[in-house]
Amino acid sequence: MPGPSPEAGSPSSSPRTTGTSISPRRVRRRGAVTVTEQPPSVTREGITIQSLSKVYDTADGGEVTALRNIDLQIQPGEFVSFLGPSGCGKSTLLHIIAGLLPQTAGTVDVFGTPAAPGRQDSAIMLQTPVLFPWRSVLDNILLPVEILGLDRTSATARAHELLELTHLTEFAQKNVWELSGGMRQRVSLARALVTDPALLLMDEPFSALDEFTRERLNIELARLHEELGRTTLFVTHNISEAVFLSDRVVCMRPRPGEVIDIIDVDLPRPRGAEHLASAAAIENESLVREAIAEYI
Amino acid sequence: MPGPSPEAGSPSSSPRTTGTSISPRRVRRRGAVTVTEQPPSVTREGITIQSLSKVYDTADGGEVTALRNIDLQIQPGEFVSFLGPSGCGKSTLLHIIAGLLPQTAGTVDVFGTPAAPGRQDSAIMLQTPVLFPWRSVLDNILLPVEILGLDRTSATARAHELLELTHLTEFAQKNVWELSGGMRQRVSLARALVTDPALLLMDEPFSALDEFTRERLNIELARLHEELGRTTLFVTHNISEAVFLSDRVVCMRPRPGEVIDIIDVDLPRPRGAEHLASAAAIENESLVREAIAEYI
Amino acid sequence: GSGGDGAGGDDGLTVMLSYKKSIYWLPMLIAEDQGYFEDEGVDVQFEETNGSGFVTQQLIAGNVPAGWAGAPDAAVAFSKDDNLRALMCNPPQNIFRIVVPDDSDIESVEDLEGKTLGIAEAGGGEEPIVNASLEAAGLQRDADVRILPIGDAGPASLNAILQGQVDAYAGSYPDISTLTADGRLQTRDITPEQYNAIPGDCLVTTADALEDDQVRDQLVGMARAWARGAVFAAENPEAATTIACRVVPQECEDMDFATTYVKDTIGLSGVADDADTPFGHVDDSAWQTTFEVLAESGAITTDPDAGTFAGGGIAEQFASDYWDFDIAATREEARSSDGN
Amino acid sequence: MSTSTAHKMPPTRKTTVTKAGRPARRGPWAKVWPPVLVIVVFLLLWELACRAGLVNEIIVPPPSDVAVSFVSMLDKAYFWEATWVTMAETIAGFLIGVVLAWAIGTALGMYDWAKTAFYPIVVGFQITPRVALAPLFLTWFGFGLTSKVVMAATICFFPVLLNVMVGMDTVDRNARTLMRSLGASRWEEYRKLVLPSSLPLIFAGIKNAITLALIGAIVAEFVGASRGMGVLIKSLNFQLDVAGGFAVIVALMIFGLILYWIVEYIDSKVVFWRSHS
Amino acid sequence: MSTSTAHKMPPTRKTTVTKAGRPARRGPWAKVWPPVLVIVVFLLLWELACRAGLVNEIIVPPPSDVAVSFVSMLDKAYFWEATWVTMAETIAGFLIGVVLAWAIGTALGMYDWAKTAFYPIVVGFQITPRVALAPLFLTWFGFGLTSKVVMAATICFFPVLLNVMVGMDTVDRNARTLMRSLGASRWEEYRKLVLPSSLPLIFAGIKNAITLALIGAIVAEFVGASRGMGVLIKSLNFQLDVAGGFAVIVALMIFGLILYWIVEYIDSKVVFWRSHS
Ligand SMILES: Nc1ncnc2c1ncn2[C@@H]1O[C@H](COP(=O)(O)OP(=O)(O)OP(=O)(O)O)[C@@H](O)[C@H]1O
Ligand SMILES: Nc1ncnc2c1ncn2[C@@H]1O[C@H](COP(=O)(O)OP(=O)(O)OP(=O)(O)O)[C@@H](O)[C@H]1O
Ligand SMILES: [Mg+2]
Ligand SMILES: [Mg+2]
Repeated sequence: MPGPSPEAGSPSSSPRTTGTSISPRRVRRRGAVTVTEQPPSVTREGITIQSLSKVYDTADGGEVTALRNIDLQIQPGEFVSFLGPSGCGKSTLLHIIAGLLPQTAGTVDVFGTPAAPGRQDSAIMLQTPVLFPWRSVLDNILLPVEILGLDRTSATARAHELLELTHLTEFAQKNVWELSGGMRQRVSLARALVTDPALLLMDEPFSALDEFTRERLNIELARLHEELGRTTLFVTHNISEAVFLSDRVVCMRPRPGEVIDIIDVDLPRPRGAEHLASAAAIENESLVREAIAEYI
Repeated sequence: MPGPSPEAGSPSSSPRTTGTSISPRRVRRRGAVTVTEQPPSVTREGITIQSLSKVYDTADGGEVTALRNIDLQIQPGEFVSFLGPSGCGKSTLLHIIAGLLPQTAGTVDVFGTPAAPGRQDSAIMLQTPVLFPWRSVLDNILLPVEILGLDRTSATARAHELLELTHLTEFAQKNVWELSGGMRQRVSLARALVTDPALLLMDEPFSALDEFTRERLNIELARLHEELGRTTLFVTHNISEAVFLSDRVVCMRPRPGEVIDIIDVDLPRPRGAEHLASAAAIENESLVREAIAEYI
Repeated sequence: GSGGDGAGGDDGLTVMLSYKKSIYWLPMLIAEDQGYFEDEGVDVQFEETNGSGFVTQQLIAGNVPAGWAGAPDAAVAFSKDDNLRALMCNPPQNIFRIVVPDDSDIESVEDLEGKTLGIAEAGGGEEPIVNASLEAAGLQRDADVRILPIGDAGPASLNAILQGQVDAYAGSYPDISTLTADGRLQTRDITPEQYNAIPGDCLVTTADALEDDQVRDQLVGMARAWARGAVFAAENPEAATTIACRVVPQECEDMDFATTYVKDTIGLSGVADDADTPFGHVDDSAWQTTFEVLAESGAITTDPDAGTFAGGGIAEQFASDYWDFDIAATREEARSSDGN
Repeated sequence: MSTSTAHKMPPTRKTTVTKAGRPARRGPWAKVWPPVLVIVVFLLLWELACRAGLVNEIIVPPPSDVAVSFVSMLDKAYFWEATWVTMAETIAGFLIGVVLAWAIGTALGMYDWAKTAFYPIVVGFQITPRVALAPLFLTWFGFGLTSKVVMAATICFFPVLLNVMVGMDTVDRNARTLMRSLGASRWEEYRKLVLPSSLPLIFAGIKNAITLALIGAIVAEFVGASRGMGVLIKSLNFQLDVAGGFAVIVALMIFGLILYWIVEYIDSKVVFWRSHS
Repeated sequence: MSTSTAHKMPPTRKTTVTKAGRPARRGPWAKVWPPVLVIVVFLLLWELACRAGLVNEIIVPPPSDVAVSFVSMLDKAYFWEATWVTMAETIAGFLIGVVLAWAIGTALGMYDWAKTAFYPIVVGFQITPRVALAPLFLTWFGFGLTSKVVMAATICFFPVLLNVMVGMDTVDRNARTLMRSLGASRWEEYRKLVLPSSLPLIFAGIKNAITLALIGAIVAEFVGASRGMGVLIKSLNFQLDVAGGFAVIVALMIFGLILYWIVEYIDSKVVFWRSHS
């Protein structure tokens, strides 16, 4: 496959500098393509979504427009959150970017190729954690490793690190039906992270977690992001989480699913616990809240 | 069945006065039985949990203590939230109170009878929304009505009210696989509410919802609670939500699951949007946060 | 319900057949078609089965008053229950044959040593005769001669014979007529002479049933009508064929086959050659042979008395009771019939 | 084409990934012509093999002969009578077997004591070759249609029973918990949860059953009957009318397929949520 | 007892609700004695019916006679030879049928074009009564074991095929999406998701298959064989040794049950997650 090398999203090409620029930029662009400084030819490096629409045929013969005319340009290494009310098409968008759903119109290019499932350099964490009951927790985490044919020994070490990160070390050999809801979600998170993907698509990864675990994992995720420079698309309902983690927050509204606003977050990187409830963060949060509230 | 009449949890017998008492009480009791003013004989009216333990046998022959020595007294009409890290036994506790899991030791009395499943006067909303794909959204909501043999016409009217409340009116006749994750959760919520149960057990009912929908539903739930005086046990990871809704917040810690603290919330009732980010609420929230943080 | 305890009376008579309605039962087909049973005032209900075993079991169980069963099966049944009685046989001669292809160098059963003998069915009526023939020839089953069930007449058995998978074949005469009908195969009969007397299917009832005059009268009436059918067929085979093909059209897809089948059936009935002996009559000695054959082949382990079963005057008396009709009139009727 | 141009296709292009790998609907003919094609090719090869003498004609007649026999048979009253008999046996046996299996399977799946006590007996009964019990059947059910109906019913009983039981086993645990929390009686739980969610499996059992019922009826006719398509096949074979025998078999296939597709159609209509569970 | 006292039981009492309605484990005997009891009662009633003359001995012999025959048969070499033959046919047919059904079912379930083109043919083949094709089988596979093995294999083929296909249909959609997102090839998706999640159904098919294989072998022996338990039953029936015939049937049941329980045991070990899915 002539796909991009895994380094496509490496820190060197990361535009994180935008986020860490000292002068706070608060450009609000309504439902428009994010114009970047780079010429169009370079867009091959990131994710380019153009006039994307998705219409579901419903069982009663009708149609539901889940996404309408989405234009979006995501730089490699960027962390972008998607916020919006339930049913506004966030999961649908992530599925389309992952190549798991066909769009109705428009194009989606990921690292220079049209969206397609099974990219070695990407991983998606679905909204409901799908775990296989015939596999132990550890083996569930190692599933992508087996399928991508990666080295199992080093992957196992990595899986154990992730188990520790998600506080599941003692559950490595347990059956999945012995886990609580939040634990399952964490296993699913570990599975998405185990292959070190350059593109990470996460659909409400922390919704079943308590505030403290969530905060800890947020901090870890920020750290990992800054270390590894993965392009990350992150669906969440938690505004502070979105602000804390993201370079940009995409706000959406439902029926039809449209981008109503894109907020550039002006928190410096690297981010740590001290940014969690910082004045800057709270200011950003209220900006986001405002943007969304306008449409509700 | 010689169970209590549905009026057992009616506002007249509600001790909500405790919550609305003017002098703020902040009695912190560590892992202890909540001693109430009422003599023990009256405990038949509420929920009495005594020395409750739950040990799961694991598949590898070991044991997991999910709950240890829980003592709790919940007054009829009280709104109690359960907070605690993932895996601390919240779902287990709710299942036991609903009579869906056998305890290993201790007793649970609900309105004067030992916990048992299928009480007409109670409803549980599980952590994962279980919807039947062969039923439309509306018919899923009406399932409890059918099983309890209630009047379908008036129940349908009620179901439509709930659909409106959960912003799902236009989805009444849709198939469940056409819903987003958050929509499914809302259907599950509507189903739990449709029979107007005196005891409501809810396991993270709003985890998949955006902040605005969540807030709106929180306000609605508070209003309904104040109108109908249902005894409500509410699992959540959201501290502000817990504070806003509850008379008391039970904080738990994991492995083994134990009650570490019970916080009386001193927000006045009736509660509305104005209490959401009020100083009093924030003060209460930090109390809860403190209580939990101590154990993490 | 059971097979019906139609012990005569107003309910009519239930009689079991060991084989489906077919040209094999030609006299019965004709009697039915020509209304002979009504003439005799018997209301008979024939129950078709697929094997003599079914018939003898039901007889012993007392579920039916009478039935037609192959002579070997009937004899075995008698060895289990000496209450059974055989009254007449259709046909009264051996229906089982051992044959070899015309060009085979096998001349007799003795020559089968080291060869393979195909039979129609394991546990079928030909087996006792095969066993006894081998025994008489001093051959041991399996050790000296391989016995291979290849089915009754049909593509598989024809192919097996033509391909030389078996060197000889034992089956009933309809099997042989079928296999030879289209001329691809010509056969030579090597059945030892002494077994020709073994009868085909016999009308078996119980001593108890015979005590009941009403049942006995019905049986006599049935036998008379049956015998009239046999006489009719022997007199006018063409009309008999027409009648048979009307009753069982599926056996007349190939008219050559049907004609041969009818011809062989009439030939075995013995009516054409000898009008003095009642149709269906079997000698005591024939029964003696039957029992011996069965004892030799191991199917009978006790020592039943053939005389009690089929002799002792019962069969004689029965024969004289039904063979009293106007044979000439029946023949005349047959001659003038075109079968329609 | 170079990779670089491949990556720069005009923005109006649509990806053509199909949902869950299912092909787009292409009208009813798309489902009809492939099997027809396969069958036609198969028949052609068969015909050629016969003409070339590769296949022994005594055993396998050429399809053209079978077709001729088949057409001429359609005129015969005995053919339609046999068809009627066999179909009546099959359908009656099928209905009885399925209803019994459903009822008993449900009872065994619902009550553990019933399963413990009776399941081994049911299996034992299934294991017992029905053909060997033919004398019993004859005694109990007479010589007519009934014994064949019983044979057909008993042979199609077990697959349905087994699938009914497995279906009850594979019901989602959370859904069961929900029903228990609502205080649903066993019967309500069965009707509103277990039955619908095991319908795909039950239908698999039923589809098995319709084919087995036909086989059972034919076997019963082979073992002992005077009427029906089994008897017809036997007597045509007996006359070495091989083409005729095959023609009846073809007729059997056609009628069997019709019954099968009826069941399949009902399945697809009833379990409308299948691909979304 | 009045309700008021019932509500005031001492606090040490434990509720005895069982998990998901399953009974507590009571040792292996709890699974053994109920069927044994049922069988014993059944045999007693049967014996009594025979003694009282309600059932005729020539059709149904009393169990005591069958037991005597059975015991005396255990000494006979011919009995063991027949058993060996039939079991060999059954097991060989079973294995061939299951493996083929699995392979073909998987192919049909995986490739829609294969299903469209070949499924009607498979159903048509299943519908065709194998007994009617016996002449074909005998010609192609000879008069020995092989033709019986083929008969057993073809009759146990379809239930497995059908359950394999339904199993593939009922795989969780989200899980499929996950596998697709990982870029699993069809084969990997099959091996790591579809196969395990359809195992409960496949095993139901296999359990069907083992019983049908035995039936198929016996039917084939009835139609034309020189050795095996079917032949033994037939020749004992010819001798009107009904008790002997039943003894062989009992032996068949026992061997069949053993095979069945082996499959069931493997099922329970392999699909350890069954009650938790
Ligand atoms: N069936 C089971 N077998 C064994 N252990 C179990 C089982 N169910 C739950 N547990 C264990 O019991 C503990 C409590 O689980 P529970 O589901 O009650 O947690 P929870 O508080 O609801 O967590 P979450 O917030 O993640 O939903 C966990 O450690 C879990 O691993
Ligand atoms: N298979 C489907 N068929 C028809 N409509 C669908 C289907 N899947 C989703 N939809 C509709 O598309 C819209 C967007 O759904 P989606 O799951 O993307 O929402 P979401 O933003 O992820 O919501 P949530 O936050 O609740 O998960 C919804 O209105 C939903 O009803
Ligand atoms: Mg979603
Ligand atoms: Mg939980």
